[in-house]
Amino acid sequence: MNSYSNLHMYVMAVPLLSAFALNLMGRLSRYWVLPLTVGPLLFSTIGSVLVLVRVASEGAFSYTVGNWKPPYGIELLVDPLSSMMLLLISVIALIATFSANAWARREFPGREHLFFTLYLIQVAGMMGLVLTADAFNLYVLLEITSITTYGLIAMGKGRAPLASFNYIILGSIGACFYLLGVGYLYMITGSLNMADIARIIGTVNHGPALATAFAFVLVGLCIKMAFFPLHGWLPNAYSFAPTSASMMIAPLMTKVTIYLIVRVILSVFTPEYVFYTHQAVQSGMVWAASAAIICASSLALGQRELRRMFSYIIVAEVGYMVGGIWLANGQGMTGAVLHIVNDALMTLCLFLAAAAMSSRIGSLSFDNLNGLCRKMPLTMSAFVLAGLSIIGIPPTCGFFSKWYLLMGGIETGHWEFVAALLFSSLASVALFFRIIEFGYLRDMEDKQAEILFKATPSNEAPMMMLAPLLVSAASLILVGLSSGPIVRFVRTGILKFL
Amino acid sequence: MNLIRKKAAKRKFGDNQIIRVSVRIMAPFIQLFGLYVIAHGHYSPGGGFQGGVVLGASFILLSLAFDLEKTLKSFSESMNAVMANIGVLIYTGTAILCALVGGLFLDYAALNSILPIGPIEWRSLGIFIVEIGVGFAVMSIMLSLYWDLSSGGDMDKGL
Amino acid sequence: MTDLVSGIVAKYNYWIYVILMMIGLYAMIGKRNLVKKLLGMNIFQTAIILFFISMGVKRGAAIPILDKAGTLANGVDPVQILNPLPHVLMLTAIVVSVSVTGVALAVMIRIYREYGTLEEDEILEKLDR
Amino acid sequence: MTYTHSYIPLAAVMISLLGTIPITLSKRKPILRESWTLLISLGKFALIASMLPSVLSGQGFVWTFVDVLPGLPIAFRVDAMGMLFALVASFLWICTSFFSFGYLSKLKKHSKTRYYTSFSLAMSATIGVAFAANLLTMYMFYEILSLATYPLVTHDQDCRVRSAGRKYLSYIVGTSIMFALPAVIMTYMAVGSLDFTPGGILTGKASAPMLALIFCLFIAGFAKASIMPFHAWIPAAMVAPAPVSSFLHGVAVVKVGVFSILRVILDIFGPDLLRSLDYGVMLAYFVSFTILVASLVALTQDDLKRRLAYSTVGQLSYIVLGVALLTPHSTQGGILHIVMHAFGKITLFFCSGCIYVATHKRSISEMDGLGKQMPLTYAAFFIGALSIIGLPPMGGFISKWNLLLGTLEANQLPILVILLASSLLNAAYFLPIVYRGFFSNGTNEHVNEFRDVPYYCLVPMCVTALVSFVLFFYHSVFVQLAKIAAGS
Repeated sequence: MNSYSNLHMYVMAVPLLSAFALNLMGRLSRYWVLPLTVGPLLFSTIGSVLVLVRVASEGAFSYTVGNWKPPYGIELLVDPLSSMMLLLISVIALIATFSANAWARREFPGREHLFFTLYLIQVAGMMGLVLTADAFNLYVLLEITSITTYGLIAMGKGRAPLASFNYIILGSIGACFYLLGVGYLYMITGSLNMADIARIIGTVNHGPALATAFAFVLVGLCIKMAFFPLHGWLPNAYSFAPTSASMMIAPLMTKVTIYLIVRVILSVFTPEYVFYTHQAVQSGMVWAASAAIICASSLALGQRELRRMFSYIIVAEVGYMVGGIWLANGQGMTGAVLHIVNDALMTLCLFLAAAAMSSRIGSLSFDNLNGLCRKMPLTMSAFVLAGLSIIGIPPTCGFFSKWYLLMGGIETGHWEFVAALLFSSLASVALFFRIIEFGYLRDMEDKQAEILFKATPSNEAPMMMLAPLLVSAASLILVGLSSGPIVRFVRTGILKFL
Repeated sequence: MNLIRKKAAKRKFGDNQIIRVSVRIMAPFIQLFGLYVIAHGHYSPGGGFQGGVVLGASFILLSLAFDLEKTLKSFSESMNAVMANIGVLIYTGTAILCALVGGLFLDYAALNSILPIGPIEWRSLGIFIVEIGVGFAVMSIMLSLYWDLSSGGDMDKGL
Repeated sequence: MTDLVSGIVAKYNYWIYVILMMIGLYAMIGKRNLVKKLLGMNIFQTAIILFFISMGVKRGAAIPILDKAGTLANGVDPVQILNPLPHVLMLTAIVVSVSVTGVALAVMIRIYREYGTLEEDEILEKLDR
Repeated sequence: MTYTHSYIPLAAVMISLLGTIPITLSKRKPILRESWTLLISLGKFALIASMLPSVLSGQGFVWTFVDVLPGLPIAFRVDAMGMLFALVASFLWICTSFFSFGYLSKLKKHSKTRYYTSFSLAMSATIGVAFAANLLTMYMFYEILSLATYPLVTHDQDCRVRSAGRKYLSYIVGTSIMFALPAVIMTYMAVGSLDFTPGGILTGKASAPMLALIFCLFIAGFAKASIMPFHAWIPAAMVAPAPVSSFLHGVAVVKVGVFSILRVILDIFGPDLLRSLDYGVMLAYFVSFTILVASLVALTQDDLKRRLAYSTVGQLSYIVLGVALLTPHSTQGGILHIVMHAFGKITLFFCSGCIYVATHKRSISEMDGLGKQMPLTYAAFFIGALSIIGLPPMGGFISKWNLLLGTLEANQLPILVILLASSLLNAAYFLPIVYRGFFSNGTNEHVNEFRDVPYYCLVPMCVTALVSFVLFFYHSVFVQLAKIAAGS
């Protein structure tokens, strides 16, 4: 027992503690908000780097809360996959915090501490989600993150409460389905510990009960992750959410849920059961994912507002990852897991860019974007970089995960998935270059420019929004170039299952 | 008909001497019972959550019988929020404290190194501390939920 | 036929939970009033809670709170103890459902302030305008 | 050829990439900005030229970055073919920079900083393709080039340009994502590596239908080579300013497409494999269709730049054709044609630019008698045209001679006939322009070449014309590089 072994718990607990400390101190003065959000997240980031280093050097380890031995106690599992997600969550939350701080000051003057209490609880909840190795705890943490998300979205103006309410209804259906699935699993195995469930499932007959359990868990998580036909809640929720909330929710929530489905497949139901016992389901899911990618990309083409367009891109990207997982081979799974990281970073960059633009021009409908490249060159460059990553141009990170996904599709002969991926790339070209065209090739009306840009010495967004945006844009290329080591690290975590 | 309705509207709901007096008498006992449930949670049925709900219910009863303004005078909103935060901080703090003194998270036996009263005793005591925190938090949250909803989000007038 | 009936009767608890769940699901999806949707959600969650609870029931058994002296004298009889875990889980699930309901109600208040109604049709009508 | 590790290839690629920073920063000081551009282009040429002697003596350079995919690093490797292309491209960049200074300031164009930055970026990508050591690196720079040139093509920002820009992107990026990327991945899955290896890496690694599929995808995927039916972007891209058209659509972008196809033919498939499958000859016939049709279409174009564009479409297919025939002389001729066509075509584009600067005219029918007012321009145009047609004493003759020898070697008389017919067509669409310039009476009497055209435009034009001429006599460096590249 050294001081190292509790590190991942501190990573998770410090944001949680500071959420409440912030709620207390924020009442006194709003100057507490910035240090009490950046500080703990910085700590978490550093801590999760150390956890990652430990996992890389010593391998995966499990942790028992309260020293109660599993399967009776609550177990946490820190393996390459979860430590990577831990780092991802803390980094993204940290980067987004700066911009969120600047935005919260505009959107909720005097109530920033309430906003950031929810924000930090959500971060802690997501960290718990990726660490837990207990099926029921997963449900609880899923609801903690969801409830905070509902709250954060409902803090917005106009249609936001309505969007949030729809999200509550659909999200609750999803969570209840998951809980029901866990109930069936508990009936079959009498255990809630993931490893224990997997062990017992291997010894009992695969009856319809197990299939029912899997179906419920799958549908539940698919609703939560906005897999295409079940995505109805997402576009409204993400595009009407307050800007300060969307930049953290949009990159992380769906991605964490996809991590959960990977975790559930790998550690609970076992890949043999999920992929090989019901082959029709396996290839059906790939077909569904292909349809999801194509439909969501087409829907994205029809949008006339930036954040709505991003929402549909997120839905399409969910299709990428679900398809990659159900390709049921190493390449597809690697691609899906790598895409979790990449897509989170890309979406972060997109939403930060949207926030930075919005800070100057307000509404983000396309007519408003004319001539923006000239006014805000740095913001737009970062935005273009994120777009290139979504399209999949090397050396940005989006290319590399797409590479693995395509390879997986070709290897298993799922050409429909390959075609869908390529179609989606082309659709993204159209999407982003349309905006670049607005930004570059049209000029802003003088009257509008005068109103929007007169008062400030610089046309760019404030430093608090611009700096995180540039950092996240740079990370796209950095992560892209280092995807070799990342994949090697991740594969140690997944390949033993496949 | 109209007259009766107007009269009824003028008179505040629950503005009734019998209710007020009986609630005033009952409230301390309800609160005492809530504390009892909290205190016994770690080795018999009960616990912080249940006790917290009972405690919260006593305050809700008060605000039902009187009105929100009066309740807020004796137990203000910011006080309530502070209570909630302190409650949460107590139980997460205990958990972290266990880790800080060298044990695992929530491993109360590790607290023995602070005050040596024996690991078994600390396990019992640790749960008790956590239950207190939970009780505080749940009570405050029940109360603020009620206040928030009953006032339509305005927090100044009740039912 | 008798098989079917006896099958239904023998597993009546599951039938009840399925029926409740369907009622809840119908209300959540089919009803146009937001409050009714929320009620549907609560019914849905209650159904699941019932499902878990009925799963943990054992005839003639009680909760595992042991009498110290009795246990020391006679030992523990597993037949008389039921698994408390589903109940405890449901306690947590209730907490979750209460918090979701709380948030949903708060959100609903904001919707009401914004649109002056909780009927979805009327809200959509106002949005179009 | 042996290879040693060196940072020079990296420096040669990165200098203009990093150079975008000082160019952007000095946007308020035009003179400083343009000096930076010039300095960077000179530095780039110097870096590349410094590697020439050792490449000629059979000593190449490599630089490898970490593996981004298993067994697939981002790496640079300087070999003879890459050297040849990089040398030409970086030299012509210097000329184009001068031309741009004159052209942009004379026409008072806006957003010059964006222009120079994108140009610099595009140059990095071009050299990146030239020096790429594997398909992944090449694909990466290929895509970067497509995107970096988009702002250049759409520089004028009006409605016409917008639709041309859309066409440009959808052809270039669309095909590379739809076709080239799957082909790259399939190659990688078949071989497990994508390194360019003389003699190819695919031999014995994939079934015949798979090979056919990969080959077709590659040919379709590199649409920058503008083999029909993927040629329509070049005429569309002629909305760009003249220096952009001259350099990018005479040299960099189109040659990058051709170069990529050459790499695939020579270093991925390998001549032996292609010969055994007969794909080479099939490709040769396929592109000869492009050669003929493009020349015929060029005849009908009245817009000078569009005529040049269709001429480019045809000439690019010469290069592919030469290499596809897979004989030593034809390969050598194809590779040499990269050089000769580059100098000839850039001269022609410069001429069209000068004419536009002086008269604001694009249509050939409006240029009657202009030769008397602009003798220098028309002389340069004549030299360039002769070089493209392939007549002595111009550089174009050398490559065409080798190509013709190659067709004889390969025993493909029909292709010989096609080449000769195409040369005739070339003459038919170029020489009338010169004829009309000198021997018709037009309405351009008020134009004065030396008054209306800046020297920054005239000098580069004369230099490239001169080089086209000189290459007829002194071409040993390029021939030697082509010989090493062709493996003979």
